[in-house]
Amino acid sequence: MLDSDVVRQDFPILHQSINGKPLVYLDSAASSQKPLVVIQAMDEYYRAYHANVHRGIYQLSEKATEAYEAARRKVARFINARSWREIIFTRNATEAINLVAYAWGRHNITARDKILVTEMEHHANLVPWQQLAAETGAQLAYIPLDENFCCDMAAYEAMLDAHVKLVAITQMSNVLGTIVPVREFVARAHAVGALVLLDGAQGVPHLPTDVQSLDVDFLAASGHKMLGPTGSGFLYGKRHLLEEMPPFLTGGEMIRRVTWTGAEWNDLPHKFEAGTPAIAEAIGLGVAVDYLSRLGMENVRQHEVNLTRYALEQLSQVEGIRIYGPQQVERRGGAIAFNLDGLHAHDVAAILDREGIAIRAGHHCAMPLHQKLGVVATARASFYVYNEPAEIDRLVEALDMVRRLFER
Amino acid sequence: MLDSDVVRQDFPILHQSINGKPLVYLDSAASSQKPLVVIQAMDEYYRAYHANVHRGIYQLSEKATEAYEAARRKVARFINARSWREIIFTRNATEAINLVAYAWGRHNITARDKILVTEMEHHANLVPWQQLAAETGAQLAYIPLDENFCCDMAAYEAMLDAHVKLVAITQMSNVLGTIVPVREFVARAHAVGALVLLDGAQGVPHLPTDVQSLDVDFLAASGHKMLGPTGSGFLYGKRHLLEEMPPFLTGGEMIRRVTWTGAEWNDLPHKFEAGTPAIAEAIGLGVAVDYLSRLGMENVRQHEVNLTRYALEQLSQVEGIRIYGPQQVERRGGAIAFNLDGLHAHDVAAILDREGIAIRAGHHCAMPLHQKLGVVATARASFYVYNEPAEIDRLVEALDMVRRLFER
Amino acid sequence: MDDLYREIILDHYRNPRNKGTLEDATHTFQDDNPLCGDRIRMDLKVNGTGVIEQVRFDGEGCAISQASASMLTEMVLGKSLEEAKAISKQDILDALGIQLGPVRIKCALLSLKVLKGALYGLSGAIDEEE
Amino acid sequence: MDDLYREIILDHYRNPRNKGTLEDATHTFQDDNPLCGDRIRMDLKVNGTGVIEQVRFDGEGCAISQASASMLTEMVLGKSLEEAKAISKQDILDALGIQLGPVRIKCALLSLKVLKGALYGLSGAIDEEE
Ligand SMILES: Cc1ncc(COP(=O)(O)O)c(C=O)c1O
Ligand SMILES: Cc1ncc(COP(=O)(O)O)c(C=O)c1O
Repeated sequence: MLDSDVVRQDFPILHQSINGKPLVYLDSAASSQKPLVVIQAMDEYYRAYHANVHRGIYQLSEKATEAYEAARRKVARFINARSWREIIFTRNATEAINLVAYAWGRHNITARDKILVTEMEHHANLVPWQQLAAETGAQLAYIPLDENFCCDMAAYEAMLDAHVKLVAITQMSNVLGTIVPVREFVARAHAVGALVLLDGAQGVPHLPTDVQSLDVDFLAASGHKMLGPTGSGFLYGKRHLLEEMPPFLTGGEMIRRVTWTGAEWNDLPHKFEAGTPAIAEAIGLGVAVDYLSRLGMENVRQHEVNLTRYALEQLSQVEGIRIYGPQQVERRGGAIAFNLDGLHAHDVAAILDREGIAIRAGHHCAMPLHQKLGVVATARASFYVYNEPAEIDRLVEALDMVRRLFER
Repeated sequence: MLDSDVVRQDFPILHQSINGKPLVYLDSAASSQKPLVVIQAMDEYYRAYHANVHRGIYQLSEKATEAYEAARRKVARFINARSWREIIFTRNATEAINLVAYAWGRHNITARDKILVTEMEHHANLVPWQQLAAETGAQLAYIPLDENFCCDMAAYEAMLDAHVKLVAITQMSNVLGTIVPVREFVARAHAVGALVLLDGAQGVPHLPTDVQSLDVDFLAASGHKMLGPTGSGFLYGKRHLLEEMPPFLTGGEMIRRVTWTGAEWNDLPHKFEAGTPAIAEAIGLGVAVDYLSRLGMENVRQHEVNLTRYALEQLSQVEGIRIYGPQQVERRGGAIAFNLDGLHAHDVAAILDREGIAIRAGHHCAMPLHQKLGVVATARASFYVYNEPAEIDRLVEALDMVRRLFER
Repeated sequence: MDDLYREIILDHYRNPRNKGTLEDATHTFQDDNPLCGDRIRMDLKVNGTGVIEQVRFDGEGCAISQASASMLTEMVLGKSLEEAKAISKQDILDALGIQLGPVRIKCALLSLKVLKGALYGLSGAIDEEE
Repeated sequence: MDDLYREIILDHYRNPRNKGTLEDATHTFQDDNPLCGDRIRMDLKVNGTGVIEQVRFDGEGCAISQASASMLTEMVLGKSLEEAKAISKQDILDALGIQLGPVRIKCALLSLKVLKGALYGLSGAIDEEE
């Protein structure tokens, strides 16, 4: 079991007060905080061995290269990729998805094809496909949600045919918390010859994720949502797919040879990493992955199941609250969207901030989903390894106060 | 004047020994080292106020947003952009150039058009244009170098006609050190209606750079080569050009509104910054820019002129050395490529490393240029604010030793 | 907390002044802030001497956006067109009397943006600060 | 420094063994490392009993790449095809007897890659370590 009291010691940022009240950070779905080991690894890098990687014939550069590539292997092991060559470092999950939309999509999607996404996608896993569809004439279709905020699998099955070339789905909704049955999605997509891109921005930080057992073709994730630094994220792709794809960004590092008239590409994964990489960021992400592995992703998940169960129980006591998302903790993660009857989420978040409680309010980059929910904004509390039940109590108390303030 | 003794105190990495010898870091053209203030600013960010930016209604997020956007304004001022809206943060210079190649190039270049680059471009400012030319059928032509390793301006003029749509040139060669007469390039390009993209990866860190007086249309730069963190770089673009361009990467942050069928884009510069940005990196870059401004870019340049003059004098004494690049320090920066007669640059670099001296050896991501020079590789020493004449003495001594070793 | 949701703001939010629409508006404009879903419409009736005789706002959104719209209608009523055009961001922020972060400031200023849109008859009349 | 450029390496570099080409090679292959510009060609003459009777290398590049090629020719001469195929990366690194960083290791192993290419008659026969 994960002991959040112990874990909290590792996160310097949590030990501060906001308006004289201890900070309660409930916005990890937007970006997680970083343990000291991650911060220190980057600090150490800059103080002791920063240099550009891969081509240096001196010790700083060799050490930097080793650390950078070791981080890639850690990430590969973390999601059980077959090879480190299947991991491409990106700035964030958004860039990872765009890489696929450009380097795979622009070369494989035609006007006859269909792309499926769910109704609860984050803009990062929606707008790139809208753009691809608009450019190629392909059709983008939405797999609907059922009344329990889960994907309607019968509808999905009915939408699948030989024209479907890509199914791009989130592993876990950043609004509803809904966990998607990825294996089922993949089996059915593969049966009609479609590829599956999994948006793991929310899933990878919170759920044990094994790309071989899930059998997804692409997986995008955000390093900064899984205890890693800003500017870090990655794309996993099955090797044969990545091999077949042309490069995306071009320039240094990603070439084998350049002549006056053209270029040959470097081996994977370098083919997709043009220019000086985000070295400190990759190293930091590697340390974050070590940290999560040490906690154990099963423990991380269990901790969040416990918190989410408690939160759902407690929040449902708040007068006039409406919670969006599945009630069963097995089917959901620890991002809980809600509204207080008659109040705008912004007002709720602003008053909570005065109480030292950081939650997010808005459309959470999922405007179509909010349209479906019939609201312009929701408030969202989200949990991670460092959160504890007492913080949920503080949230609930503060929400009661919000109610009282506006009812006065 | 810049006192490198004082400056060196600010760079923790320099105070170490390699193989028992004090480190001499002469590879700043690949990536510069970072002053303590930059390292600490990022550390402080993660320890005290990390949160996702722009949409947060709580204090950590507001503080992070303010710091992130303040960094953008610092960068805008550093290069004298008209507005902070003209600065787009990227991972590196390569991404900045690719952004233009995709979002401007794919929509403005046709088979009838010509793109001009110089013979000394880094792959980052070459391969994206080769790819664009290959995709569109446009012609890519090379502005030749003269015998003094400078651009042949008469040849350039002869190449200009109404079909030229883009002139993509480096501000300073990362191999030859050659400084390009940007204003002249721009005036002539604009006269035929062509835009100019300036690759400032080497220029911006080392030369006072004023985009308004240079009148370039786009400027790409690497944060990590100008005392900033890895994962940082930026694109400057004239506002009306950026306004007209469609977005490049799509997803969260860069939209104003998303519906089931499409999206409206956010204002500049956010339109071009999809997903969670590299926040700590931008903040670090802002501090780096402050640091450089405090030193004064005129002083930085003068310091490097002095070092380069001394280095050219001293190096030319080394037996069997061949230096590639202009002899006049006014026409060049502090990246000095050379070879020792009969020796491979790799061997030179490897032996120097044993002496604690870090230089680079290879094609420096400029293979066509090396083909032109008639060599497969060069050794390169490059200077920055923390280098001093005594280090050049160490380099020269070590080169003499290399000679002796191989002549034995 | 009361420094953020001062009684006057809550009062304008709970009891908005001049809420509704005008059938015979001479100037009208609407805009929204998609980030938050705040929406404001302003209808003005300007008489022959250039004085704002009637004003109504309609909309939905957070307390800050709705309260500031309500306050703004009180500020412009009886003013000349020129006087109304001169209302600045700072005037609104002063009326609200609170410190706002970068996100909330957009909520606070949406009504002014809409007012200016109505007065100038076009959108984007006031640009974001540079 | 002598641990990197041991006398034996410098000797092979200054006085390469079996340098040149074979007119009547039965196996030949060439490859380069564009990162450094190292280039190696290997010509082998294998007799009827499958023994490597003659070997020549040609090329240019850094001392490590050329010395390792020279050493490799000595290692394979007189060996059977099977024995030659069994030569491992570690064998080369042991022969060089030095510690190499990630960039230089490619220089050191280029000749082995070329040898394997010649023996198997195809490129990419030995893959990069995963
Ligand atoms: C489900 C989901 N997908 C994608 C993203 C985008 O992640 P990033 O901002 O790191 O690109 C997010 C996070 O905002 C998310 O929650
Ligand atoms: C002239 C020039 N252009 C572009 C680049 C690419 O910069 P980055 O690796 O930061 O993308 C470099 C540096 O390697 C350079 O020297």
